[in-house]
Amino acid sequence: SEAVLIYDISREGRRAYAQAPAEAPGADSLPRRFRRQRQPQLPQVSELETVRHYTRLSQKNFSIDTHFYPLGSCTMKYNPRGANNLAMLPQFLERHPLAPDETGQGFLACIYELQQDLAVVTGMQDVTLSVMAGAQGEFAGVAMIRAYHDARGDDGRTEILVPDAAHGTNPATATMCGYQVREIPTGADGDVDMDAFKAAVGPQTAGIMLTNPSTVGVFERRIEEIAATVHEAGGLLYYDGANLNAILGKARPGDMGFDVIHMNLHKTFSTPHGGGGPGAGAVGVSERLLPYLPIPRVTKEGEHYRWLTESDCPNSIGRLCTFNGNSGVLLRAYAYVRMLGREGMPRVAEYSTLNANYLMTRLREAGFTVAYPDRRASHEFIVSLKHEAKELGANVMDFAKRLLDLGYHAPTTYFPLLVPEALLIEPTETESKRELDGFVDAMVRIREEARENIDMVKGAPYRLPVRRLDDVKAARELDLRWEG
Amino acid sequence: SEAVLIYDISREGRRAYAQAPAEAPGADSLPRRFRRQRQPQLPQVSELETVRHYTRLSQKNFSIDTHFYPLGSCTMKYNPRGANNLAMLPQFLERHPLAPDETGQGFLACIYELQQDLAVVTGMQDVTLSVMAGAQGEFAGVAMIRAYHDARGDDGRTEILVPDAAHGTNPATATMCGYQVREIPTGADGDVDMDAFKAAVGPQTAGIMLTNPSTVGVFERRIEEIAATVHEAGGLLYYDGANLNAILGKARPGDMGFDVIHMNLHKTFSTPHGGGGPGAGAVGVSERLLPYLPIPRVTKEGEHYRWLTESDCPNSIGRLCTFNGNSGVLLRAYAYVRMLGREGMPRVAEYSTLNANYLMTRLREAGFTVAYPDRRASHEFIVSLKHEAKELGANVMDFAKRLLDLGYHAPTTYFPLLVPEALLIEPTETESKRELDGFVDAMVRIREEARENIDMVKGAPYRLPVRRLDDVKAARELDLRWEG
Amino acid sequence: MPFVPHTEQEVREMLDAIGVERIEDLFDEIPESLRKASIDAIPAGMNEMEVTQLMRRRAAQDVQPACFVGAGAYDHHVPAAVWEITTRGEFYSAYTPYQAEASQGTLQLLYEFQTMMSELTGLYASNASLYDGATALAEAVLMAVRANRKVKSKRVLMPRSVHPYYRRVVETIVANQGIELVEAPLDDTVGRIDPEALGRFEDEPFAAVVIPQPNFFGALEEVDRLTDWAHGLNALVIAVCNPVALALLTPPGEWGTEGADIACGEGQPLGIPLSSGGPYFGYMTTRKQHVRQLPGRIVGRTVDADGRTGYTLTLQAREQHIRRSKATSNICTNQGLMVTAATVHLSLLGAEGLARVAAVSHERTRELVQKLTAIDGVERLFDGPFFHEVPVRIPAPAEEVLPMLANRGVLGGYDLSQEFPEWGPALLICATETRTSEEIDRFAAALADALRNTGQRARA
Amino acid sequence: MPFVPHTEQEVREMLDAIGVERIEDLFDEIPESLRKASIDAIPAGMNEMEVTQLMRRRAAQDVQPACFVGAGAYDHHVPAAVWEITTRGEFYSAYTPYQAEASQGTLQLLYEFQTMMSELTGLYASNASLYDGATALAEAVLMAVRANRKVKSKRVLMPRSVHPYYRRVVETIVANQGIELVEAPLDDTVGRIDPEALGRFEDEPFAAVVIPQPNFFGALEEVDRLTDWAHGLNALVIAVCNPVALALLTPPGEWGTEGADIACGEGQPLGIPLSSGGPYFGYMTTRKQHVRQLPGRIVGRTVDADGRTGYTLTLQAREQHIRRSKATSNICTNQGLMVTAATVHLSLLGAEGLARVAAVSHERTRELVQKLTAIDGVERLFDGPFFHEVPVRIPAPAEEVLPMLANRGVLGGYDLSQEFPEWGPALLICATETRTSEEIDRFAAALADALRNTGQRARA
Repeated sequence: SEAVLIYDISREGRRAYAQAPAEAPGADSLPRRFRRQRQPQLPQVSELETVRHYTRLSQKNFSIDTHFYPLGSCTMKYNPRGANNLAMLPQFLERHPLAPDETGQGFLACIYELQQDLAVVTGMQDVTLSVMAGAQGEFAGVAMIRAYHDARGDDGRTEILVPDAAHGTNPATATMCGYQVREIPTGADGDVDMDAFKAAVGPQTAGIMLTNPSTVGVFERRIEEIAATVHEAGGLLYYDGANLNAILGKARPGDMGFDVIHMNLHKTFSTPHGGGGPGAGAVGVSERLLPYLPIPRVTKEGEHYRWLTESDCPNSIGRLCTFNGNSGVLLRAYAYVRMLGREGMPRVAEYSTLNANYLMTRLREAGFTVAYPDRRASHEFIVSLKHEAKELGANVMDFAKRLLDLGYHAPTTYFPLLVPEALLIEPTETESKRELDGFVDAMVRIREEARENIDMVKGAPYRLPVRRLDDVKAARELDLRWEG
Repeated sequence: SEAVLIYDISREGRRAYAQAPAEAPGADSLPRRFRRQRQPQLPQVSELETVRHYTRLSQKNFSIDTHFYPLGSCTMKYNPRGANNLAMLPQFLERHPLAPDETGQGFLACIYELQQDLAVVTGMQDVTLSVMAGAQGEFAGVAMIRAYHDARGDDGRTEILVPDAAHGTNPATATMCGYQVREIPTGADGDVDMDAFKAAVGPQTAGIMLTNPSTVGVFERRIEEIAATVHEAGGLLYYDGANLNAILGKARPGDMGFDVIHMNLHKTFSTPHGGGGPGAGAVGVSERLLPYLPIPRVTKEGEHYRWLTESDCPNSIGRLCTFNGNSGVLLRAYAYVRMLGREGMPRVAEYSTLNANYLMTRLREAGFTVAYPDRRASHEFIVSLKHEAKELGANVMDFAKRLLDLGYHAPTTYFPLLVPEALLIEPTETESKRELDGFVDAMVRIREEARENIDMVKGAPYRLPVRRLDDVKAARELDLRWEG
Repeated sequence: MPFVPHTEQEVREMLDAIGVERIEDLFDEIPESLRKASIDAIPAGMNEMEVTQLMRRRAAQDVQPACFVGAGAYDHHVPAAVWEITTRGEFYSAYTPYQAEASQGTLQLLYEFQTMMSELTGLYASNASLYDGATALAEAVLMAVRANRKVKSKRVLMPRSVHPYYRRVVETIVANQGIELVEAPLDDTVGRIDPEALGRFEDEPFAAVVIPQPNFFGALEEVDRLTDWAHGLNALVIAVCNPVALALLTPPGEWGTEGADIACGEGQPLGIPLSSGGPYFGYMTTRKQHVRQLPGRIVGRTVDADGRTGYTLTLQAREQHIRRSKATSNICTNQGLMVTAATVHLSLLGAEGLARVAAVSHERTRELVQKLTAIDGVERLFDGPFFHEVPVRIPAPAEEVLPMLANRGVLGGYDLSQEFPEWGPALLICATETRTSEEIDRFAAALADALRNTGQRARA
Repeated sequence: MPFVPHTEQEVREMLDAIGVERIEDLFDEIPESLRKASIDAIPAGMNEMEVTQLMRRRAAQDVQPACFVGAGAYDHHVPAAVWEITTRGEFYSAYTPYQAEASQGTLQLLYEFQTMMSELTGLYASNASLYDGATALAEAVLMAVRANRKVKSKRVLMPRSVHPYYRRVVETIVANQGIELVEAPLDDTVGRIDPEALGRFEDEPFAAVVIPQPNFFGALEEVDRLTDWAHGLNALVIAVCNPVALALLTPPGEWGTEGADIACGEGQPLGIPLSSGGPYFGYMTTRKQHVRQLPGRIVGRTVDADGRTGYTLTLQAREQHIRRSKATSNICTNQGLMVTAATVHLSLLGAEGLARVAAVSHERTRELVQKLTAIDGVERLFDGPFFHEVPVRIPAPAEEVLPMLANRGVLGGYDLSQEFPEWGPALLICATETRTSEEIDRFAAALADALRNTGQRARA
């Protein structure tokens, strides 16, 4: 009875009467051949039942508001409640996307200023916010690189370079844009293997996609040399902003030589992850990619704000969303940026980096293996549990599940792939030393438990709504919907 | 570590920086002798820590939004989320209580209409909403009865009659108004013992306080005779609206002969109980008590709404709140009343009564002892666990605590006092048959468990954040605040 | 049927189980003569969408000028997190924590609240709230009369510097209990109690002396002297304080040699929206020795069957559901949700944040006073230190000036002449940290214009 | 330091533990040449109160006329409970449910959502959302090209009755993958695809045919004939549907003899505020046989180690974090929070409620059309059945008329001549259940006046 579905509560003929029109016109003016013969099976429940069901369900989630959530590469930091409130002001919520610019100058002013501030903090020429997620930002970036080469008639460039440690979205995106992916290995020190990189660059190189700091949690020290090499070969540089939090206000992708960048506003700019989204994947460009920016974006003419669309931007790669992007997310990011201000931005980088290095030090001193012990951590770092897996039989998944029992969301597991038994740990700047110390204690305790009773650890979790789930069964015996 | 206090998280020097002014003026213009020498110990925590702490704390509560909560006499029904939203519209929240009436006509219109509708549904002449809780409503009512007698120079009336089953607030209120309390026994059928009642009425009777349906869950059938008797003796009748839900729109206290009534808007009109309040104790009166109504209340003059205050109502018993009553609660009640409308009101009575009678029937058939088996239940009824206590050793408290384990809030326990091992059960109209059936199953299961393992039942609860708490220690070794 | 979940089939099954034909049969014990409730005058029901349209239209009618009125309710910033947490269903839709094990969220929060109020007031024991500031004072008066074992008087000294509405509410509530409220006069030059002038009250005993800080006029009373004077007469001292001011001011528990005995007041400034006057909450704290006289709910820390820490309502023997006609008070429902908000609010601000709010409010009020008194004919009514409220004399009737200010988007203060006509036209003005310099300038400009206009009209 | 909790002492302790002097030292691997980020152009930080004042001022600038624009985003009533639940921290601040055991709330909700979308569309398998309607269609096109095993073509028939912005987004996304979008023409008398006119497309194979229902103009397509025609060519059928309309209309899974193969569209009408265009969510469902080609997250039901029911992300092998350059799509983040809202919304409405919303919207639009076409020179552009949107021809340029309507508080429709200049001045108008008869009358009166004025100007 723990996992009652809303459909289990449903009873034929029940309704939340306050929530639908009292009238039930027959819609007889719609010819019968267009009308469905059987009503869809939607839940038939009262308002109280709905509220109770979903309130209870919500309590089965871990979240930032309830737990430390050091999910590497995801920047799970505090989502200010003020930003939520302000984005949900009735005037903002009720504005139709096609309402004339004149009726939404207040909204447009916020969007415009956010574009400006993001351009400044990344060192880019301009920014568009009408990109709905990081992966879309990547797509826009690579599509612009392609448009740039195409416009110059430079059509022999068929390859995009991607480090082997990159997020899976990078190669997937390059493929979507019609490019071949060429993987560049990571060196032992965590930086790109420069020999392999240089060997890979050539006239066939359209560009390179990099995250800096990289997914292994270190800053790519020879980024300027990389940029020069790629540019020299006629290629362009794409910056995956997944880790922008680590350098926000301290170093700028534009200064490093990147031509295009996407930012995950739901990471660095603290809009909520919402159980999987929505995000917003702002895209910034250098001068040379400016003509290709996706539309729409906001411009200011005198004191008037307006959307730039197709006719203003004839060379744009086009439109990536039905309307204007995830405005509600953007307003949250705007509120956050205003609260941070220029002083607050570098502090994001400073304290997220401090937290990561402190946590890395504590875990190393507690006997855990850090993947790149000679490097500074960026805002995240990797612990490899290969020893624990080999000697105690407790692998990354076991630690992850047992951490849940102890009140901590697990870090990212088994990523990046090149480090065995990797835990990618990102504490973010909004967590206190107390939480970090508690996390170290939990890791140490689990190792201790594994020594004493490995079966107990492998059986975790015990204190959650369910025990370990059978993923294989889920994929083999597909059950994707309730069927009564 | 389960019950971490916000003070345990606190660290010297920590702050939620976005929440206070950046400036910290010295306030040197305040002479030193007025200034405190040591800052108070308030928590020093971040915004995330605050949100996380109180979000987690909230999850330790049972509530309507999470559990069936059949707390007799408290009318724990669904609190419409729409009412909450609408009462929190910025214009309503930001209005200063002393802002001129001209700037708040929209707000005042809502309050006025609510006064009107409550007067209609109770059959009273007029209603004031500036009374902040049921107990205050009682106070206002008895104070008006006193003012009425005083105004007539009828000063020999020293007694208020109160049934022995009445809420404790009734006698406490009569005392606060300077009256002697005379208890009237309840007859075996649950009605007032008419002989005792008639013997008690006399020239010393200022009035009688009644709840109808009464606290034993039955309708006082001879209410008209009671009213006639009291009126004949020169006394007045006070209606405690705690159980108004049971007859809403079906029968009116005004028609029964009552002179004054208070309504608990947080019960009958579905404003939230909020962990103990705020409530609102609207007071309605018949013609003869009209001059004595507490101030302020809203009147309509032409198309203009305004507050009636001291100068308009020279005979008023006066002011019971600093400003105008619990406006935010009133707006919630207003939204609810508008959604119910005239058709919806009697349905409240009908379905809350249906639920109570069904649940009473099911429990009786399941072998539990109902206190007044020959009577209709009103919207609530009493189960006596005297057999279970005697034969199985499982008393009301044991059932209550074990119910919590099974996911049901306990009914009201040990009240009314005149029924041994009483459980006062009020399901309300917003609960479904499914919840009622589940509750019956839980009661039956607990009795079964008690037969099999009484110690287990007496040890309940087991699944809550704490096990049974030591109330005696709490009262003996008073620990009312954290002391570091 | 809004909010009624029953399907027709369920109703049928339930009626069958009960053994009646129709729902109406369940009401057959109500005399026929009474089953005729005529409620046609109530409008027909609306769905949520329609009510939303209606109430939004109503809300849109109401204008929001820049608020320079205080007089007992203050326009402070409330962090968004406060009400997002407070309206979570688990807080919003729970009731009084009678079943402690199922209410540890509310109970622990109340224990934390009690600690915070204890710290702010410097007194050990706090209750879990009362209705509002005025009723809290009324309860404090009743409590003091009960608690004072040295003086069996029913007289209480109530200065004129206490909020006039508070005085009136106290009068309403204690009137029938034989308690006499004796008015203490004001020093008209400083707008506060003159300790020197109290000598004439020393002949008859008082159960208690009420001391506001800051007082209704925003002025700071000589609380140390007053407290010692009252204690010299064996009266208990009831402090009435703005809790935000207490971030800066000496807590009542430290007033004079021994400290006040009871502190109470309006909790609204701690995260509660103005909301046309409520719901707010009253707070009350006292010394440990008087805790059993404290009205309202009180939470205590204890242990469970496994020895684990937990929280529960305690000292319930004082309450009316047990003591009935001998109860400490008839108070039952309190303002739990408001206290939830205040607790979250105080956690977010902390002592430093609250002190800044207080100090900035004080500074803004100084700026306001300076800019208004630069206008010809506008001057402070009293000298002496103030917190964030000040009465100013204006050279035209307030009831003429205030609407002119309202037309310029300014709620220009409380019209003091309503309650204190003896001082002529005067406004009690207030600025909190939420008022900007631009708004203060707007107020000053609007006031100057209004006075010019009324002056011209007077001359014409 | 907003949102940074560190105390000075903690920073000291942490630096000591790390073994560096200053925080700056932690950045010593960044080349000196790059450590000079110049961000002075960003304004100084503000506290929450100041940002609140700023954004409220901004919001207050924006006017809210009565909205008669649809064109892909619809002004339906959203029950208050929807967003009160959705913004609960446990939903709002969680991430993608990678740790299934700690995410059963989100996962079960998604499973329920998948069931609801499956029911609405009549197709078995739903994903857990895509970004919005247009990108959902783009993903559907990519999916169809992958999934069609009978036809190895990369051509897709895309009618002109599909939302022009959708068509453009699809073009942007599929352009680099060699997919050709072939435009199918409209029947200009009825504003929908003419099944008769499709014969000329039968020579070359299509991987898929896109069929909107209702289409961009609110008209109902002959979906049964079109589906059967497409299947006759071995093309897959992609349905693009307004999910509210599906409460009344034949679900794609039942179109023609075999039903559509993929359904997708914009989820906004299911409880998502207009919000200037987002965040919304795209939905997509398909037959069971194509589920492994479905992009995005999918939740499956399974059991835990004790055999208890639980929910988990499944078929992750399709996704880019495993498949990398061979992934089904690069989609990663989806619109989880919007789906949370939609799921709560659909629970509150149920099939009957949703059907009423659809039917009342249809009725209101009929009323609107009737009142507007009563005006001289205003007439429907097309005959034929419509859902809740209709193009009307007006006798004056829309860009002149619309601002005049806006001045009267009416957002008077979408200016069709922007995308379809061939039809002359025309407005695509829409009414949902939230538009009142009073507003419709206001629109009609304002339009009549506007046309009179432009007419006079034209004559002058």
